[in-house]
Amino acid sequence: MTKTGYYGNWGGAFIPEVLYETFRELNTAFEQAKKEPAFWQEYTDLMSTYSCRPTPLTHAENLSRHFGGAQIYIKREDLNHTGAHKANNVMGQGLLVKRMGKKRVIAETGAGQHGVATATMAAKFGFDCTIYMGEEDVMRQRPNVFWMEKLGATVVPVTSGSKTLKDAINEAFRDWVTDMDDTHYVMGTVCGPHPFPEMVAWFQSIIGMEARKQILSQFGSLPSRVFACVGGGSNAMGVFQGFLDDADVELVGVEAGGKGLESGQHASRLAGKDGSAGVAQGYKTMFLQDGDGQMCDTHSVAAGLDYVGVSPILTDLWEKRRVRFAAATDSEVMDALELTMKKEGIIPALESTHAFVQAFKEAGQLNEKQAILINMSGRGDKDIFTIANAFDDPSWKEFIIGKGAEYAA
Amino acid sequence: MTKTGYYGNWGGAFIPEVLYETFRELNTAFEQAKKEPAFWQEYTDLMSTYSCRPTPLTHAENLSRHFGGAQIYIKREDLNHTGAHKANNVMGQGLLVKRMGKKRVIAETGAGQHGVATATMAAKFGFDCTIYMGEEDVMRQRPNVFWMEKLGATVVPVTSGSKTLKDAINEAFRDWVTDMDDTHYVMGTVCGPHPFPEMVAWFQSIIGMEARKQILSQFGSLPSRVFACVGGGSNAMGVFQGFLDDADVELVGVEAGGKGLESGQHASRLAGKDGSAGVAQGYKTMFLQDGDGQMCDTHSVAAGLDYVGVSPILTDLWEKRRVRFAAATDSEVMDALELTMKKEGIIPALESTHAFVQAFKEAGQLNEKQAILINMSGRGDKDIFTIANAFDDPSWKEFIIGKGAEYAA
Amino acid sequence: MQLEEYIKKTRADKNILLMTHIVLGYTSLEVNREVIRQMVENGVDLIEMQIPFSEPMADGPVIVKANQEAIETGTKVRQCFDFAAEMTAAHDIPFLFMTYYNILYQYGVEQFFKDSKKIGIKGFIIPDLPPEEGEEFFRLSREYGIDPIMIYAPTSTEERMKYLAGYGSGFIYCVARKGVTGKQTDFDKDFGSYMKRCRNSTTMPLAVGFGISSREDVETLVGIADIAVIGTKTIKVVEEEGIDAVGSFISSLR
Amino acid sequence: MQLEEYIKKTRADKNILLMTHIVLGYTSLEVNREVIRQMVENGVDLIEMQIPFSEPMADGPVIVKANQEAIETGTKVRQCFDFAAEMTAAHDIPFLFMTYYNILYQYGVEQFFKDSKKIGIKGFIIPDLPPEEGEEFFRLSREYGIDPIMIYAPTSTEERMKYLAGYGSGFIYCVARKGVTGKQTDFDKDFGSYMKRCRNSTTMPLAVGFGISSREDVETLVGIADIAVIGTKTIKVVEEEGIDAVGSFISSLR
Ligand SMILES: Cc1ncc(COP(=O)(O)O)c(C=O)c1O
Ligand SMILES: Cc1ncc(COP(=O)(O)O)c(C=O)c1O
Repeated sequence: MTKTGYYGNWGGAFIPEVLYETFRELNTAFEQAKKEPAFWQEYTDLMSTYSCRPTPLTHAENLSRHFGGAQIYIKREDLNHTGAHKANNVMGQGLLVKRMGKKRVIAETGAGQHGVATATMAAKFGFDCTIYMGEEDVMRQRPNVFWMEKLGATVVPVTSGSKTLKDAINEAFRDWVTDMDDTHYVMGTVCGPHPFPEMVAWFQSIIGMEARKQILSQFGSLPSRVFACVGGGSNAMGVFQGFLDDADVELVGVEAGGKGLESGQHASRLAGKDGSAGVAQGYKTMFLQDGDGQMCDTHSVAAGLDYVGVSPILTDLWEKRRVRFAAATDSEVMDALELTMKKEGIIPALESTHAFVQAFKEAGQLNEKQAILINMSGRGDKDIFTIANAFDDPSWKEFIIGKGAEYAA
Repeated sequence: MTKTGYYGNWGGAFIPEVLYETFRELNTAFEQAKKEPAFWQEYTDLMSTYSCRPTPLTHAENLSRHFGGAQIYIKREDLNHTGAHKANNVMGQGLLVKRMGKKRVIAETGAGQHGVATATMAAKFGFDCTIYMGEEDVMRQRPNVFWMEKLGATVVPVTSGSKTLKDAINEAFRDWVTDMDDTHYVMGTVCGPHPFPEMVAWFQSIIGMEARKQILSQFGSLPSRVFACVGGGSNAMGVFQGFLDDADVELVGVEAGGKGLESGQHASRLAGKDGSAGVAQGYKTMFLQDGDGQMCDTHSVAAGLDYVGVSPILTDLWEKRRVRFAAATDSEVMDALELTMKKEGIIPALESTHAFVQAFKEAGQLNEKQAILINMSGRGDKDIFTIANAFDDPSWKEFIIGKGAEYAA
Repeated sequence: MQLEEYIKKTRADKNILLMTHIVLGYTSLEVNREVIRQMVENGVDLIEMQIPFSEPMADGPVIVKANQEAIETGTKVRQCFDFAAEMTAAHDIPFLFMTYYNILYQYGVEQFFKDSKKIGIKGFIIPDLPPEEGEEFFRLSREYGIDPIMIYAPTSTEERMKYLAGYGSGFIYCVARKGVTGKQTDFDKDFGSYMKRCRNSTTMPLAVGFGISSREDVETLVGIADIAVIGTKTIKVVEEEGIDAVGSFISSLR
Repeated sequence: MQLEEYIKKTRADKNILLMTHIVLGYTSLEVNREVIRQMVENGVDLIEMQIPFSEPMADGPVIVKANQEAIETGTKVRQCFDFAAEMTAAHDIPFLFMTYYNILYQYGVEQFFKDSKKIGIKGFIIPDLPPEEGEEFFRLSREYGIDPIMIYAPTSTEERMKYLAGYGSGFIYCVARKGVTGKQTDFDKDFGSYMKRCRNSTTMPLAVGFGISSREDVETLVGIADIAVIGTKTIKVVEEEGIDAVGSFISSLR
């Protein structure tokens, strides 16, 4: 009995027997790839010609001045092809799939970013592609659905459970247990059964490697704190890995506070008191669940953070107090978004804006000789329906009413 | 009488007297900046930390194989901050504005890309910002209007004339002649009175400089042909400047063929027979006008190409046969867009797709030892309303009808 | 332990045994009670009772929906135990719990064994718990004498099957095909060689499940397997024809 | 040439002259005809007729709309010439063409001068043609004896004004303020020093336009300028009160 894929007490691979061989094969391919410097080289080459790595590090001078504390630096994952850090993971897995000789990929998606990224990768590599997406997310992220389809993917709305990300994951697994020979499941975040957390973290580590180099060269020393939003935890793990060995760099994960940690309507597994240890979706971590072990409905204005589980690697780092956790509420997020747009001309995704909220709360605690780094996991364009709605924008509404009437006619 | 700002027979500065001083000042500031290597350095530093320059050059292997001819390379201006090459020009002018000590910027916009870029720059530099946009373009590019407003800009819908780009330019000039002391007009393309064509071309030349280096290092030699769409001509001039001195590199500008060059519903000033020499909007070039000199209504599925004039620099290069011109129709554009999405996972803006159309027509004329380069001026996300509409996508329509009903309730 | 013995003994009189599956709390415990009564009356040999879980990853749409509705209508794990106690007391056949690992984990794994033992549950089927993750589980199953039912899949190699058999007891649950519960199974040539592999890898009785829904299916398994498992189909019978159809459906199978 | 002489002679009897502006074809040439008749009858001294252009960059909303509607209702440059010929024949005051350069450019610049000369047009006002771009234009204006009216702006330095004056003849059109046509002008201290600069830079008569709309405005200009230019206001009078109101409006100004 070998227990692999654990980070402290967390992780593992709680998979149905029918996938045993598939995981064995995947582990072998991944272990092999990790050993070959040429594979990482192929990966970075791809990312620098197809996406725009290294993504820049932007000094947010206006925000820094506004808060009168630390120098705020923003790592610009929004400038990736498809608009978020999700591209890193997906292109990396695409290279693995090519190695394994598989011809079809499936994925779950919440915000739709991972779905668009996977559909994009599938088009680029010539794979068939099916994306599972909770019906509720299909509704709130329709533009992404449109693009996935246009990129050649089949989008399957998932109607079971809470009809959000976790249910899409279940459904993707159901596809995989049916069709594993030719198909690879492109898990979108640092969750799920081993080797996914390790694999996704590895591909995303490119963020932190770049960020560390960049802040040393632009600011001259390491940041005091690094902030990242945490849905599954992939962008956070990506940037944190650049600074894990730097004991003086505080790492802060920001979860979805939804309508408040006391409201029961949030997705904070570690920042609040509502999370508890459990096993689901193939791995062991802190979940939002009831006393029987049934997963709860979560809530966030950001579809990509609206998830019951969290990376086992982050849970371990949290338990070991290497990563501190905080939560940002929906309304704090809207305020921080507005401020960031007006001050810096930058539109973070609603997910990413969670990291900005906490950074803004803490910037003033530091002085101007210190720096903090925010990982901007994606851009907010994709969220126009949600954002315009949240801002209650009258001319947007009028526009949509007009378009709707035009189509209904 | 000194005649400056001419390119062969084209260009000039046909400006009202009230702006004479403003242009003198602008010319001085620009000439000064051009002479200082430190200014260009400041510009490239800004572009590499705030946007993601150098933007990548992507080898489109699937499309190359599909057409069985030249190797197709795509210059990825879509990966700029705000999603198009417009950012280059705007950030450059922003630095000039800072130098001149002005506090307010105005701009015209067609597709909305230049408006978003300008609003972004204004936020970053702390300028007040007003954007003029034809009422028709406000309708077809509503998401961009929303973002401009959220970035802090005032968007003024222009109801005069054909309510499109040219009218927005007139309106911006009307603002400028009223308020020139504190205000800079950020012209969005290589048109308008001197020094705008030269200035915008200078800032955009960063595209061609990068592209030349990149294709030499990635492909090993120069491309046989370079394709770019031409609205005002800024992205085309940007990339062409990298290859102007390479006599063997054929440069191809692609205009909006709309419903066909014979239909009268297009925006082809140079590719078709409908253009004639004229003077408007402050400069001399080939315009789409009637025998009296009244400007015509133009048509294109791509708002950013829907313009009566064209860069005087390009008109000169066309007259000298250094740049060849072609036109792509709306329906050719939709086909090329679909193919590009499915084959490469890349979503070009409708404007940019015009360049793809012509490149696809010619790729097969060359062999696989040759390369062609397409300048992808922007990404297609912004066009979702237009694209979904053009594809007649039923679930998109259903979604919009639903949203509309929700808002109308 | 006790299940293997029971199966071998019962098989003396029958060419194949029937194991049925029900989702506790769907559509209610009252319905479960009546369905189980009819099953037992019509000769079912073993019953696996699924404690509903919100993330039934290995199940197909019919059972997924049943899990979900059972939870939504308020079925608690505690009630499942009480109901199971009532069933084991009322009926003289072995009952097993089928569920996902998180249900045990939240309950407290040892407590789960202890309480199951107390109410006479004979075996556990936990589809998301491979031996690699089950150290505590397998230790406790030996300690409490409850059979851990191991699952074979068509993708399992013979080597893997032998390894799995080393952890299990009672019988082996052979998943008839790739995929989730509830879809029809093709008993083709591949199925034959798969079952041969199963047989070669263990001396324990073999149960075959996933897609068994008719007398023909059950007949196909005679001589190949010891137990035919009827899952989704009984849920459909109840949904489509009502509770009272269960008895005749079961008796039609063999 | 001839305009300057006319203005100086006429000024002997009047403390200020009036120049009015109309957009040809708005709302129709018939309306123009009647408006001009009333203007002349009520003592207007010069009239600038704007040939409509689709891109009237230096005009404000009222005149922009007039240009646009004139074009939309089919007003052609050829018709403007015919109409102008009729006016110069009918009325004994100088008429000027105001338009943008593209109208001349398309017509053929020399042909435009030739035909204008033939029908007795005395001057041209081309707001988008600075001397730097007007080599051919200024050569032809000397050749054909049509006065090129130069424009001064509040942003013009005295040096620039002198330079401009070198190209013009007839009179100077002093734009009263920054901005486009049609908005009210504040005749403040800045205006005074601006007019002093204008006066210092040329011996030609000075016309002041942009925002002149009332007797008070005109009175303010007496002693400072030679001509008050009424532009947008007459269009508004016609739009709001009808054609017949033009005469009394004009006579009310002085
Ligand atoms: C822009 C963006 N940021 C963050 C997330 C959250 O995922 P993770 O925590 O894995 O980075 C998502 C998920 O969809 C996303 O789209
Ligand atoms: C993406 C994109 N490409 C091209 C254009 C056309 O402009 P230009 O010809 O100046 O590059 C526009 C104008 O808005 C644009 O948004």
